[in-house]
Amino acid sequence: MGHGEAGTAGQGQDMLQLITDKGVRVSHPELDPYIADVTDEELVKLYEDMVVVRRIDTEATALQRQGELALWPPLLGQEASQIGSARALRPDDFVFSSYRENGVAYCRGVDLTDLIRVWRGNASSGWDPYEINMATPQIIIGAQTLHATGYALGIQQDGADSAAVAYFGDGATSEGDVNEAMVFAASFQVPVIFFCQNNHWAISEPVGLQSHIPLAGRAAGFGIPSMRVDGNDVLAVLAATRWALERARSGGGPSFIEAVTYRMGPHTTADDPTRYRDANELEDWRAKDPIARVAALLEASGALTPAMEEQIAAAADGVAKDLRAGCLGLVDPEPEAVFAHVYATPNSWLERQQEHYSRYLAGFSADTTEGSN
Amino acid sequence: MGHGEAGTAGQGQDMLQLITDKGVRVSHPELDPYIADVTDEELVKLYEDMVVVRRIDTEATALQRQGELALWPPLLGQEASQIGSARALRPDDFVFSSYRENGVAYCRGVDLTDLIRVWRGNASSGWDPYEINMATPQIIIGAQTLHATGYALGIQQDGADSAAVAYFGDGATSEGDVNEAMVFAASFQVPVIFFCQNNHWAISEPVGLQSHIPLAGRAAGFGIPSMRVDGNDVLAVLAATRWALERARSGGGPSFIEAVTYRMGPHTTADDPTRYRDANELEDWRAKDPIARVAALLEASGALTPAMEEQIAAAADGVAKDLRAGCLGLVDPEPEAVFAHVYATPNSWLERQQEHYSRYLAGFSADTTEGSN
Amino acid sequence: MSTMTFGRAINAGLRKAMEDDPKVLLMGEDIGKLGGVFRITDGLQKDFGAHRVIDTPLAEAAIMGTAVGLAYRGFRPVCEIQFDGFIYPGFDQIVCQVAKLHYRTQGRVKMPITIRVPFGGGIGSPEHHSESPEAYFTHTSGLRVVAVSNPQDAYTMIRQAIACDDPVLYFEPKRRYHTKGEVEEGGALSLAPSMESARTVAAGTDVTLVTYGPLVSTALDAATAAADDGVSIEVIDLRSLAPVDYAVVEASVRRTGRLVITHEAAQSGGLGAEIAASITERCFNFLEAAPVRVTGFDIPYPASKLEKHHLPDLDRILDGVDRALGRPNSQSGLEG
Amino acid sequence: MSTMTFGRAINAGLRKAMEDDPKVLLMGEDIGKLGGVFRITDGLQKDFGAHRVIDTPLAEAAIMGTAVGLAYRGFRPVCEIQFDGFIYPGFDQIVCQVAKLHYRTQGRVKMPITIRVPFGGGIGSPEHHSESPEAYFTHTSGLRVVAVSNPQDAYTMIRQAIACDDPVLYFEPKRRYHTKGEVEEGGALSLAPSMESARTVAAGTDVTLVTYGPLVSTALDAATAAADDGVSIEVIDLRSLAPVDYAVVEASVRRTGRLVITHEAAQSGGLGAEIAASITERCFNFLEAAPVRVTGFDIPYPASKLEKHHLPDLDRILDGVDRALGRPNSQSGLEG
Ligand SMILES: Cc1ncc(C[n+]2csc(CCOP(=O)(O)OP(=O)(O)O)c2C)c(N)n1
Ligand SMILES: Cc1ncc(C[n+]2csc(CCOP(=O)(O)OP(=O)(O)O)c2C)c(N)n1
Ligand SMILES: [Mg+2]
Ligand SMILES: [Mg+2]
Repeated sequence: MGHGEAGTAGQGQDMLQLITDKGVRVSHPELDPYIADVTDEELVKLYEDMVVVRRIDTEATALQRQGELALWPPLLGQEASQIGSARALRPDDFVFSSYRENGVAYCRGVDLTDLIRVWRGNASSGWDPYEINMATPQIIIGAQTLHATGYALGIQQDGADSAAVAYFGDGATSEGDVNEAMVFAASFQVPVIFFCQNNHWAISEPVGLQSHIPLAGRAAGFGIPSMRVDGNDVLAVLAATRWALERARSGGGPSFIEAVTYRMGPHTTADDPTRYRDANELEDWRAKDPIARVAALLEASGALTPAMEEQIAAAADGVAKDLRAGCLGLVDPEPEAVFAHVYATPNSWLERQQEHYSRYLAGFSADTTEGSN
Repeated sequence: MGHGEAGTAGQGQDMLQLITDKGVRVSHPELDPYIADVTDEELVKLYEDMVVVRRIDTEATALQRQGELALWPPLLGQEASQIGSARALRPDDFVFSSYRENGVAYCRGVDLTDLIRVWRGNASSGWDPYEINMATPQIIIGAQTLHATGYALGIQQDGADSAAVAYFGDGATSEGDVNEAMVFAASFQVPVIFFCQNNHWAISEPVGLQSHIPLAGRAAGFGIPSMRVDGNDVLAVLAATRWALERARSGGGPSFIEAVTYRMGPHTTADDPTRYRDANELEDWRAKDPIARVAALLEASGALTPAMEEQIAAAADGVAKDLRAGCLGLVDPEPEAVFAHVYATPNSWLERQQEHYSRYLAGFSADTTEGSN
Repeated sequence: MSTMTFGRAINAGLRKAMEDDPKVLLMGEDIGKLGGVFRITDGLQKDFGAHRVIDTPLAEAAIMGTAVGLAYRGFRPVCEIQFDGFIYPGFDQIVCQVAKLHYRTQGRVKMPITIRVPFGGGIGSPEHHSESPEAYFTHTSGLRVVAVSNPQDAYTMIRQAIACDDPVLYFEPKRRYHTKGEVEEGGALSLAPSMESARTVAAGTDVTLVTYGPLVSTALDAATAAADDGVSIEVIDLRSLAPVDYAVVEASVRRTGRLVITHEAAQSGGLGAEIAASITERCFNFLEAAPVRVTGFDIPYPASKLEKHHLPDLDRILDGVDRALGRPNSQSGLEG
Repeated sequence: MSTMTFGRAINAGLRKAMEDDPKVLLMGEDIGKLGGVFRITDGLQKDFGAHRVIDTPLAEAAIMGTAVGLAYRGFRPVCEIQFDGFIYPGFDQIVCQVAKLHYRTQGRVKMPITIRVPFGGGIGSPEHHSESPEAYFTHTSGLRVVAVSNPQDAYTMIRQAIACDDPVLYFEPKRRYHTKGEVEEGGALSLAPSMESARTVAAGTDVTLVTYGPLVSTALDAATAAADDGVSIEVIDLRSLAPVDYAVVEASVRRTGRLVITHEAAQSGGLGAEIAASITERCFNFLEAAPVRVTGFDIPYPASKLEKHHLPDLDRILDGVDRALGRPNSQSGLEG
């Protein structure tokens, strides 16, 4: 019953962990080597990152409730998965994500206002992908896994030692694209990491509808080694990502990581999870909070003091303030933006429509007897 | 490294076998029970089936070479995979196949002329799917696996104990559809059998381009149990299919069978395999011929005599003759057939076009000064 | 007769179809407990069971492909595509299987599959949530395509689509889901107007304005506004987009001599082109001006703060009417 | 100048593009050792290596999606779709990613992807091997679509498509692969006629006949045949299907007053509708008759023994010309 070279570590109940729910550091022979160098100071930094992205998330959710954003997809509960993985990357790695990876974008160095642009409805993408080496959010479920695979093929062709990372959800694993991405990645042995955040829900559908067995097990069938880690354990996620990156950088080909976590909020601010899920489930997962357990661990060792916590919370509030200011400061796009950049080169069909529309708009200013658009 | 309940039997080198290349009957604890009841007489019937479908295949190839068929996709070398699996089925099971499963269609009881209709260019499908409980050949690679899964969902809803069988190739395993079919089949636990004929080639692409690991391994990642059998061993294929059918009929859900075989001919009569594959490879596989080994086994036990072999060959020639006669007797479709059955109910757009075209055609008979269509 | 929202009317129609025929089943993403992201299937899983209202894994090709298999076995699947922009992974199964199987099998295998697609913009959503992909399907032989514009049609036509032995794309104008209207429930389908007939929703003499789905109510507003201005617009709700009921459009254009077509989809290659071409073929000698198209631009659907520029609205429709009339007050000038 | 087949000309153009730019790479099914089922990429893997001429696993969505990723990294992928009918599994990636990424990212990410599609019928093949899906793409904003009709254009335009910073669907009329023609190789692309310009391939005064791809040579035959009959047909090879070079068509129709469009794709919603609508908008006062469409029927592509009935041929084109001229010898009658 072996599967060639590709095996899955952490299947079944024994999902890999380095920090327990209660904040106790446990050791794991496979993961430990990958985080042996992580100092308490660095762990505090990871804690801080998680606090900040949660604060960003709370602020954005508030902005949506206040009508300043059209929509927001909260990451609440998934901070460790996003920070642990993103902080393992180098600047020259390239990320392809879905809409929910705002924590990853934060780590990549996104400008806060850019983070919010799409969700306010100002633009279809917020930032320049080449500035932070991260593609803008993908809405078509799973499509980005193929982009990451293609990008990784490009890395391979260029002889570089960077990696491409595809972030996607548990629901996405059912899409043909994600499975085809594994076929191509395995066939070409390209440096791509399939990072699946199993947050247990795809809108209203529980992960068990997508698969009866752990998602990490999917990869072995494509000849891709995988790890199944506690996605609420920032250290375990960091270690797993380093494992996958090491494989990628050394020509070892693709890897698959299932980060087992939980979407504590709604799917988006437009969703009402009380319609489909049990409140008890949420309570159970609150007890596994990714931030609380690191705090507990660091507090126990004295590496994190109440004063530091306050300082970090204040810093996070500062970020939230900046986010809000950036959001409210966004100016509406000009009408011409509707026509800009459809093509890289001039297009006669579109030029005609644009001229026509300009004339039409101009007519209103000339003739004020008709209502304005 | 376990994968939940789903395991794969026959991975790696140890592909399951009951009759060796040389025609020696070996036993296998997992398979033996499924064919314990197969008498020599029945094995001779399987031998005969294989001889007949090979003869059909040769005749059809000849008809194509002689310009009587537009195209033909030979099954040469895959007789055991097709006969062993199809003979395990009941009439009320339903088959969804690709273009190459002419041996399966034969077992389902297809009219010989119906087998050839598509390849002569007379129609887009040859037979009534409900008459032999087999869909007509699917050309879009992998698409039929979803149809089989949906059909199996229907079986489940009806509370029946039949099964749906999807036949597809090694190349097809890379298509999103096939992987999505496994997702749905596993999620709903429907009575479907994924029967993959790994004939080592997808046109010019070797199976290693699609997957570095055995294809049967793919299934476990979806939580679907699989078997990897010698596809040139008709008994092993029969046993594996019975195993899968037993699971299906008893509510055990989907199964996956990889039948490891070889496409000894070209992809289709339009293909030239010398451009991409080594003649030695073909020679190696000739030594594993599915028919020769059963013949050797049966001859050794005296169950198959030279006289019987002659009789069977003669019967096969008879079938070939009927096939040829049916082919040559096919009358070209009438022009109106071009418009028939696009819709089940009247459609104003099409009716207008049809009227227009009838008038146009009628114009030629009225006015003979213009060239005829 | 009762008053209900558009969304509720579809729900009621689905319920009736399921009651009438045990072979009808619904499948899609989040249609069960959640009742769909728009709540169109609200309560149906509870009442008919999880075997008849099936939450599927997240894969549109598989939704369409398994529907094909179910149809093979005699079921009548009704598939929900969550948003217009998510239909494309299922495109291959729709175009190569759903549309072609009846023809391929010379009528032996029927594909009575209904594909429900909430479509169109105006709801302030991000990319892929506001598209109008109908022209891809109206150009696909073997499919029927309808778009509904009011609760009564929504109710009746979902029943007709499900009862139809051909595959039907059923487009729902999502921004009208909360519009209310009178709906007569029940009733024999044989007595209802054919799903394929167009309907004149406002009589007029100067210009024929053809549209469907979300823009029908905008077109009616335009007709009202134009009337104040002394222009009489005849508004036709196509209802069926493939085939288009050209008889109704033709008869109108023969009277008015002028045609304006409006839809949200991009102009080039949109349904408006097909209608303009066909009506020109049929009424060339009656036309007093070239048919005018008032449509979305040839752009990907823009960010929501820009959608008001993309979507035809009352003013742009009236401008199109002015162009068709050759009136100098056209905002955009008369050069076509 | 050398004489070569259509297929060979594409091969030479691909070779030149690969020599000129190391970022150009080819990907597709069976394009390596086999050289593609039509041998269009024959010898290229041998000469450029398996890293630049990539045999991919059998999955069209992945071909398109990995091409997107390669484009992100600065490559210029040229993807071969084996046959027209196999493009649909890749439709989602084409429509939602290839077409939209430049717009989505406000021009930051370029998608210089060329998608080669052998298209059209007339080769006696089974289903899915003879389709003309171009209208799905001409209606998709963000894509450019071209169709080539002769070896010289095939050579030059594949180079132009690859050099273009926008995604280009490049349609190859597979039944003309063995047609021979003179090809001038090399040459600066800046000196070649724009990929987007239409070309008048036969001058005429009575009717404008517009077509592209495989039917250009049929249209020329029709013009020759009509000349014997005293009818002067101007034939325009569109070359670019999106955008269409309407200036050239418009100028011609202003002179002839009559327009016939012919293509193999189904009529309803086909490119012919777009052209008829746009030319009617632009030249209404010059038209002496409604534009006529001579096209494939609204049917799935039929079995090969029936394809002669489906495909427009010389006689059907001439019948269309007669209709445009209002001539009583039209076989199909004058009722539009
Ligand atoms: C192709 C496609 N189908 C459907 C949708 C609608 N949709 C948006 S998010 C979502 C659920 C995704 O779940 P998962 O992959 O687990 O990611 P999560 O939202 O949990 O992060 C669905 C069905 C979509 N965006 N794209
Ligand atoms: C979607 C799609 N893509 C491409 C093709 C062209 N094609 C026909 S057969 C074939 C190879 C199939 O290989 P495999 O699945 O191994 O089946 P086999 O032919 O060996 O029986 C290809 C690429 C197709 N028919 N459909
Ligand atoms: Mg999820
Ligand atoms: Mg094969």
